[in-house]
Amino acid sequence: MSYIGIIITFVFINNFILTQFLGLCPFIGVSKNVESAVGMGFAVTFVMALASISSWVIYHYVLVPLDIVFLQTISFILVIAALVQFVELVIQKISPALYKALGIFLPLITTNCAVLGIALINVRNDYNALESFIAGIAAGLGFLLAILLMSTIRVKLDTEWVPKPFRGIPIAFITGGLMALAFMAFDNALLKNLLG
Amino acid sequence: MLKEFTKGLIKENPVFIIVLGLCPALGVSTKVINSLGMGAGVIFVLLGSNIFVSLLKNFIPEKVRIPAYIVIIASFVTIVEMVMEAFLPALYDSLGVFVPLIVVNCIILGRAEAFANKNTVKASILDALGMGLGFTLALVIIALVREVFGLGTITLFPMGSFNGVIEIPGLIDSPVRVFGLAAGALLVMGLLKALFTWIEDIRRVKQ
Amino acid sequence: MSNNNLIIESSPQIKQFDSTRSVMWAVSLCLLPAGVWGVWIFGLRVLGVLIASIISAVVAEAAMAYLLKKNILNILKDGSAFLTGLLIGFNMPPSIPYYIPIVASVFAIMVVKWTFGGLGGNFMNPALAGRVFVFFSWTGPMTKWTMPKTLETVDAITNATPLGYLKSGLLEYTGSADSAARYLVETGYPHTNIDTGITAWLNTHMGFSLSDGYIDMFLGNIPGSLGEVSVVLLLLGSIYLFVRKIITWEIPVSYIASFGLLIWIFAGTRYSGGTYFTGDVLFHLFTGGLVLGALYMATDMVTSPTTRLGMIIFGVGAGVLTFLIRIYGSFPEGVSLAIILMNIFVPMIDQYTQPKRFGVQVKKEVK
Amino acid sequence: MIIIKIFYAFISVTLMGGILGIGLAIAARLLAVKKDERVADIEEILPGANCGACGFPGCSGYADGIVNEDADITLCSPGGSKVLAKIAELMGKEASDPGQKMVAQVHCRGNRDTSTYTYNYEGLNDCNAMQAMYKGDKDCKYGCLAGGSCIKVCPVDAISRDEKNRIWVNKDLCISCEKCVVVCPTGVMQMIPYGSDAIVACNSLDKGGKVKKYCSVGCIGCKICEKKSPDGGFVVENFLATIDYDQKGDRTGAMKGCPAKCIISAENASLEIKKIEDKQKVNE
Amino acid sequence: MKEVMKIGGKLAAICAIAAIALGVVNAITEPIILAARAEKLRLALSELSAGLEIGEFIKTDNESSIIGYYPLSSGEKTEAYIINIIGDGYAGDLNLLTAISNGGEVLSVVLMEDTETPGLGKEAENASYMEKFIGTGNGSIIPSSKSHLNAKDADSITGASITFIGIGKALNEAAGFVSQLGGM
Amino acid sequence: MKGLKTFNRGGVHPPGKKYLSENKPIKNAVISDLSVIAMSQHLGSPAESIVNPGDIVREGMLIGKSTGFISGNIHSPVPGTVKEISDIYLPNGMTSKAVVIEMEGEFDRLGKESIETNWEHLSGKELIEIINSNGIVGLGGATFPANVKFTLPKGKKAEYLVINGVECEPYLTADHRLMLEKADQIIEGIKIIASIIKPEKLVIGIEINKENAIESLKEAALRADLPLDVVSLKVKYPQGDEKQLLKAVTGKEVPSGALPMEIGCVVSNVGTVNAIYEAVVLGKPLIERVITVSGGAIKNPQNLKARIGTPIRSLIEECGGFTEEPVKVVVGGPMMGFTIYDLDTPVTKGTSGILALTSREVRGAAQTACISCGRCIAACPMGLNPTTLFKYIDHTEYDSAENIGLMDCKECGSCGYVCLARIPLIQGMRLGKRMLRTKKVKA
Ligand SMILES: Cc1cc2nc3c(=O)[nH]c(=O)nc-3n(C[C@H](O)[C@H](O)[C@H](O)COP(=O)(O)O)c2cc1C
Ligand SMILES: Cc1cc2nc3c(=O)[nH]c(=O)nc-3n(C[C@H](O)[C@H](O)[C@H](O)COP(=O)(O)O)c2cc1C
Ligand SMILES: Cc1cc2nc3c(=O)[nH]c(=O)nc-3n(C[C@H](O)[C@H](O)[C@H](O)COP(=O)(O)O)c2cc1C
Ligand SMILES: Cc1cc2nc3c(=O)[nH]c(=O)nc-3n(C[C@H](O)[C@H](O)[C@H](O)CO)c2cc1C
Ligand code: SF4
Ligand code: SF4
Ligand code: SF4
Ligand code: SF4
Ligand code: FES
Repeated sequence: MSYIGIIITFVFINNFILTQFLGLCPFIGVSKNVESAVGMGFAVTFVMALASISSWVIYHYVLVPLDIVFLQTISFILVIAALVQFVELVIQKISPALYKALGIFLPLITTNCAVLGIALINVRNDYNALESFIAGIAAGLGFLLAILLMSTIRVKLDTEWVPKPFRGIPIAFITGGLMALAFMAFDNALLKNLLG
Repeated sequence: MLKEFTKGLIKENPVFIIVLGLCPALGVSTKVINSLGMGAGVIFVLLGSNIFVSLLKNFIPEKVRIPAYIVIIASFVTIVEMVMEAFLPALYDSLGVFVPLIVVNCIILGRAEAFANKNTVKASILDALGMGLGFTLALVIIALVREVFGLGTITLFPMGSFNGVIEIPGLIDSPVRVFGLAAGALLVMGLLKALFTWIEDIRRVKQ
Repeated sequence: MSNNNLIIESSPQIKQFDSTRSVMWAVSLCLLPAGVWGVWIFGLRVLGVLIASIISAVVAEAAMAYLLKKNILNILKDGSAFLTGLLIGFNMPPSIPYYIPIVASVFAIMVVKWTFGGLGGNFMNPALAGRVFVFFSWTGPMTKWTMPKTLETVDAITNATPLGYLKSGLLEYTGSADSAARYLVETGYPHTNIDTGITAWLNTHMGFSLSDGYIDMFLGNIPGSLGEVSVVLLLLGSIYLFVRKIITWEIPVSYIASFGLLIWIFAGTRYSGGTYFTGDVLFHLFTGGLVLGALYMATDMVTSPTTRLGMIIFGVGAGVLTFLIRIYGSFPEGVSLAIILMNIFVPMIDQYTQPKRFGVQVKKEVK
Repeated sequence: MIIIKIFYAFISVTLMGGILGIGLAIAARLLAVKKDERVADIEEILPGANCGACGFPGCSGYADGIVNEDADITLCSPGGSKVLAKIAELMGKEASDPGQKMVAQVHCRGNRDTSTYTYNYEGLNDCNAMQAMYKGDKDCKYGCLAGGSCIKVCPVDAISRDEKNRIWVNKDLCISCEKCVVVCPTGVMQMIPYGSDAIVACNSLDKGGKVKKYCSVGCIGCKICEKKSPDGGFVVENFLATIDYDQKGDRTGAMKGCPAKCIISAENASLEIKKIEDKQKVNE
Repeated sequence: MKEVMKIGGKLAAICAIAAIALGVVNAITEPIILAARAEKLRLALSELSAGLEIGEFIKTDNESSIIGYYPLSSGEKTEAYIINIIGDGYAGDLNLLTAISNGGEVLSVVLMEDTETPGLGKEAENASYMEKFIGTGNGSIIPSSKSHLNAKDADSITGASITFIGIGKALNEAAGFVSQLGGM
Repeated sequence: MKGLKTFNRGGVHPPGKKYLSENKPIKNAVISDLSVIAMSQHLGSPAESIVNPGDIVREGMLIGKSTGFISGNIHSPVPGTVKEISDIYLPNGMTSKAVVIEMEGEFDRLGKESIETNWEHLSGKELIEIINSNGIVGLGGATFPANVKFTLPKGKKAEYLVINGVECEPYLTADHRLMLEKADQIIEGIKIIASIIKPEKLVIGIEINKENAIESLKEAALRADLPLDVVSLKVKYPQGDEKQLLKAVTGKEVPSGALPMEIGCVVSNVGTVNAIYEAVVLGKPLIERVITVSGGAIKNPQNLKARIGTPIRSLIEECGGFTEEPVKVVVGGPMMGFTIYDLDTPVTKGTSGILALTSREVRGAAQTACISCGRCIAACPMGLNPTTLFKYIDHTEYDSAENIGLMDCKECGSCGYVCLARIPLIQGMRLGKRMLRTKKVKA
């Protein structure tokens, strides 16, 4: 698939949140205001790109040659977790401002399905290094898009009289559900036809 | 002691109250049987990781706490994965990518961090069982709604002459298919959560 | 001394004519002719569909008002539930089983509208969300069409809307037709005599070179959702709304213009031998729910942006998405999905299109 | 064959673990950044689920928020009450002693049935807005305007309205934040001790005769309460009775004797609140 | 530095134990998994082959959607081929195995893997679904559009025509491929 | 009508209804026996009454003394005895102390020839003092003490003196009549102000629906040889607001939160100019003003010159009373005015009109939730987002409202006029500002 195809797929068609159910916890948890949502979105994008690349390297240079593919989960997550922690430390040291904007989201992301998800999906789809990287970025951007939209809607809802039992998390889910309903407009055929 | 067990079922239900572990909760809850399978996997992993984390809590250095926990968790997940693929291939197929993703299920690391590394092995076991069952319970509730409306069936384990599928008359012919899709999952979750909040509110007022 | 009957109220002491209530009923009224047309050409059953969707919407509204302890009568009088029900009915195929519009209405009112606090709280168009919900649930019945009375049926397969018909056959087509309407003519899609007559008259006397079919589509002699087919009646109704300034030009014009432009540029390339800049714009404007959507549904104030620039962005976005879904997607129709997709963007659009404040030089960031 | 595979697995994963572990340890040492100790302490207390339920980016973000941004300490739902108690202890925010807890209560029972009104008010349901228009639509300019501003600001939903548009405070829910007292423009919302058995439900400083004209449940300053319950702490000044709650004497005499029935018992108030709350399972 | 080594060592130790444990479990489960997979394929093939002899799997190395094929022969003569081909479905790829005779007739089709919607496109996994294709080819057209079907069949795929078209196109391609093979 | 100047964003076009009274010449109103003179008739701190019950006062005598820099002097409109000092409600719903005077004795001015004094030798300072001592406040609505306005801050130079003859409020025709009947006096008044602040340019802005007033002022300026630029403006509410007027005539925007002086402009209402003329040339304090009594329920709408302190009831009676029961009695214009319930409320210096409105004119309707129609946003001349502001205020998030410009709202009423949902937007704005000012904030 072409790179554009990969991007469209992961941003719209297989949007991690709205169609794949990956990364829902931060999607619901960190979408109460726009700034946090954007911060989270960028942090996820960054980590996903990192995870895609590092897991690709491990898979193709360690696991496959040694025929120990069954260890992919453990080795991917180990490397991702360590890298994230490392990056966090680095950012915290070199740029407190960036840390405030991005870094504080990083530990959250280790436990985010989306990150391990992209690593595994890349392997399933047999992507090469560049494709993996682009898929990682695109999936992250898809997450960013969804969480940003969600946060703008939730900010609007702050000043609506949402019935009490629905306030907070329930209405966030329902909003997500309606967003997912609309995102069904994007399907595989659309992509195939568009890119010929 | 028993409280460690029961709290996870309702009062601190991981899905409905704490709102964690959503991805598998929504991703696999298209059929009741998938929920049960996922729940079993999670209970196993939770149990294993809670036991090991609480055993090793003094051994694991602070600086590599998270990687160490994750390695432990990932090992159990991989075991579940391999065993499930070998012995329950159909279930493995329908749970898809969510089995390896148990690793990052927020509940498990969350319990390791929040509970197991501070408590005894015994308490951790109870906590794991409670949380695991609470998770399973939530998944089954969601799956019941989604499967009944979305497919018009209730799928359980096949037993003897019973093929495991209960058909709901009326819905089986033209189910509300959206319930089975991503949108339906989120909507059902939102409505259920609102329902529970509402019940909780009434109970609070009644007291 | 004092006069107890005098009202004490904050300024302004006078108001303009319209109110929420009058606006809602006015829109309903303007939709009426198109609905009557639908009943006439698809048969009385269609009236049942409309009644089912309206009643269920109104009952759902009353139920929610009751549950949330609001004044039921006041809420029903504002007419928004009636309108939502009416529009849901408008978006149903004539042969739809009754339970489908009922589910759509109940979902629209209860979930899409009231979980967000009722009128004004929802971010997504209830009628369209309801329609999309049932469309994805019961795709079969939702894509099963009926030929209008005025059109002779050729055989079962042509029980398709012009759009669906075009989409299902166009890719294999290797004939010589150079526009969608000609393709229909060539492959034997039926037309009424009125159409043939008027087209011939236009072509000989007015110097047009139209192919058959447009007039049918414009008047509403085609299969489709029961309220969307009669473009002319929908336009007529909207004139009143434009004159009363109940709807403004921004959304419909930017929507239709951007959609038409894209169709003109790209739609031609979708069949073998087609080229750029040959798309059949009229065909795409007259078919499907575009006119209904652009005039009556994208303009729903609650779910569209509040500023002029925002509305234009919204309209263009909807136009682009409708184009993408219709021309490249797997569904023959794109209007409802395009509009609810844009609904999601509305809070963001609103945030970035705030008016320029008087006497404030640098635009401060709005939270 | 199998053994070799296990060996490879062993070697590679061990190496990975070792290298990453060492790397992290080195990095943590080289890149260490000082933190406010309380932040670290609270982080320790928090469950570490990093779920984001608090609205902050993860547990460390929330810990930082509590210490540096004065965030509400009740936001961690996974942590529950235990965590809350520990944080409260650490931050020095203690729950007040229930014995001396003060609660808000409305000192007015006037409504459409009992009082006369000056004009037809139309507009915002907000007491401060109503107050700005001839001090509200009641002829009594001291009473509750029933606009419900207090209901809006109460953080724990302790205040509700009955079908007669009277406002009641549920003293068990009230957390003594006094937000309602601050927002109330007429001053009828006042703090009284949690345990008080009676409330003078009137705030009017007008003369008895005038009060009688516009309100049938208003205090007319007749001093009967002072006489019937001499130890009850009743003081009538400016044509209005007030209670000195430090005096713990019996107040039933005054309650029974009050000709305007404007001294109501706390029990009655609680009953009324229960009535409302039973009905309104869902309020708006 | 010693401290650092200790930390690294501890993590390594945990990893080591985990790796060994996993290796052991894998040693037990892997053969089972592989056997199960092989069994599934064998079953499918034997059904498709209709008693003919199944030859070696030959991978095509080009970029086409045809992954590879098994020649089917009775005795010496290759009578048909089982083609493994990927079609475009509604929600993703359709992994198909189809047996096509030398003459281009579709003998049988099986949908091995797909991500279609339950109730719509997923119906194609049922054997009965493919009856519309079987026997077509060789002279008649292999249906790849609703207009190639009779009214009843057309009705039965309403709401799933994309899956249907995807399969139809793949089969046409496979048939074309077979005729190429035959021509070789 | 093309090419006329106006402001560029927002604004509304309520039905003008000026025909009801625009052709009625200004008439002196009957002076009532009892006058109630509020001590708070101007922006700023209330005046302090310097009379006691039983005191005898003369027409034009000082009875309330200015109490600060921004405050105003108040004079007795009638001769008589002080009956009591009481608390009354002002039309805007606030309370004020008031001096109640029972009329008796002889008028010093009424019916007597007034003597014109020459003012040209007076310095700016002296003129300002005359304005101050005669209690002149802005009659355009804001009742800002005029002496304060003309005291330019150090280092500031006035580029424009803009006279506000817009009278954009529907129904009101008081300024219109004044410009027709007192054009020469107004021109003289402008000269007085010009000699105080020495502006580079003199402009008067008048909406095109008062063509005869435009003509009359043009001629008067010619007669007096005053280089006054009479600018015709498109009819659009709220053009009379100084910020919009300045935008229309000078093209400049007064920065948010600042006064017109910031861009070198001084704005004064024609009524104020006339009052200044009377104070400086005739030595007459501000004890009467022109008031339009109009509205669908008034039998015979008129422009009355009434003494301050006259009960509104008496003015309505003078116009023939009600033809039908009004639903609202409004003090001021319909867009910014206040409703009253007590017809004995007295006239103050800020009372520009008294309207008795029928339900057909008011066009009330059931309030619903906001349907985000955006009409309020399009109507707001200040470029604010009234619906969002209101939602913040309704949810007690006053700080958020302040952040998006609550304090810029001048309560013009344009948004409330167009609101489909009949949301009391302006009341919300007022509440929000009050809460911010008193810092009673935050839930
Ligand atoms: C088909 C139709 C049905 C209507 N039904 C109602 C109704 O049930 N209640 C109502 O208030 N107005 C209804 N109206 C509108 C009224 O005639 C009137 O326009 C509206 O109530 C104006 O309300 P207002 O006077 O409060 O502005 C209906 C209008 C139409 C066209
Ligand atoms: C939720 C959903 C799932 C769908 N799944 C499939 C599918 O599995 N296979 C398919 O061919 N089309 C699928 N579709 C697409 C439409 O059913 C189909 O493209 C469209 O309605 C064409 O109508 P027709 O099949 O009646 O010609 C799906 C649509 C929706 C909304
Ligand atoms: C919404 C609004 C409308 C106004 N309309 C007028 C008007 O029509 N005529 C007028 O003279 N002043 C009007 N004003 C008052 C002017 O802003 C300004 O205060 C006045 O012209 C200054 O002159 P003054 O101090 O002499 O009254 C209006 C103010 C506001 C806020
Ligand atoms: C011009 C106009 C268009 C409307 N369009 C819709 C619509 O498409 N769907 C709908 O449910 N309600 C519509 N409404 C009614 C109303 O705005 C809607 O029910 C609200 O979204 C409910 O909060 C419309 C109202 C107006 C005035
Ligand atoms: S107690 Fe005060 S704030 Fe509450 S409703 Fe009464 S007047 Fe309003
Ligand atoms: S606002 Fe505060 S003081 Fe008032 S009732 Fe609520 S909790 Fe009690
Ligand atoms: S009242 Fe305020 S918010 Fe409304 S239009 Fe006028 S300036 Fe804008
Ligand atoms: S005019 Fe009224 S209904 Fe329209 S957006 Fe503004 S506040 Fe809402
Ligand atoms: S389970 Fe929490 S992000 Fe997926």
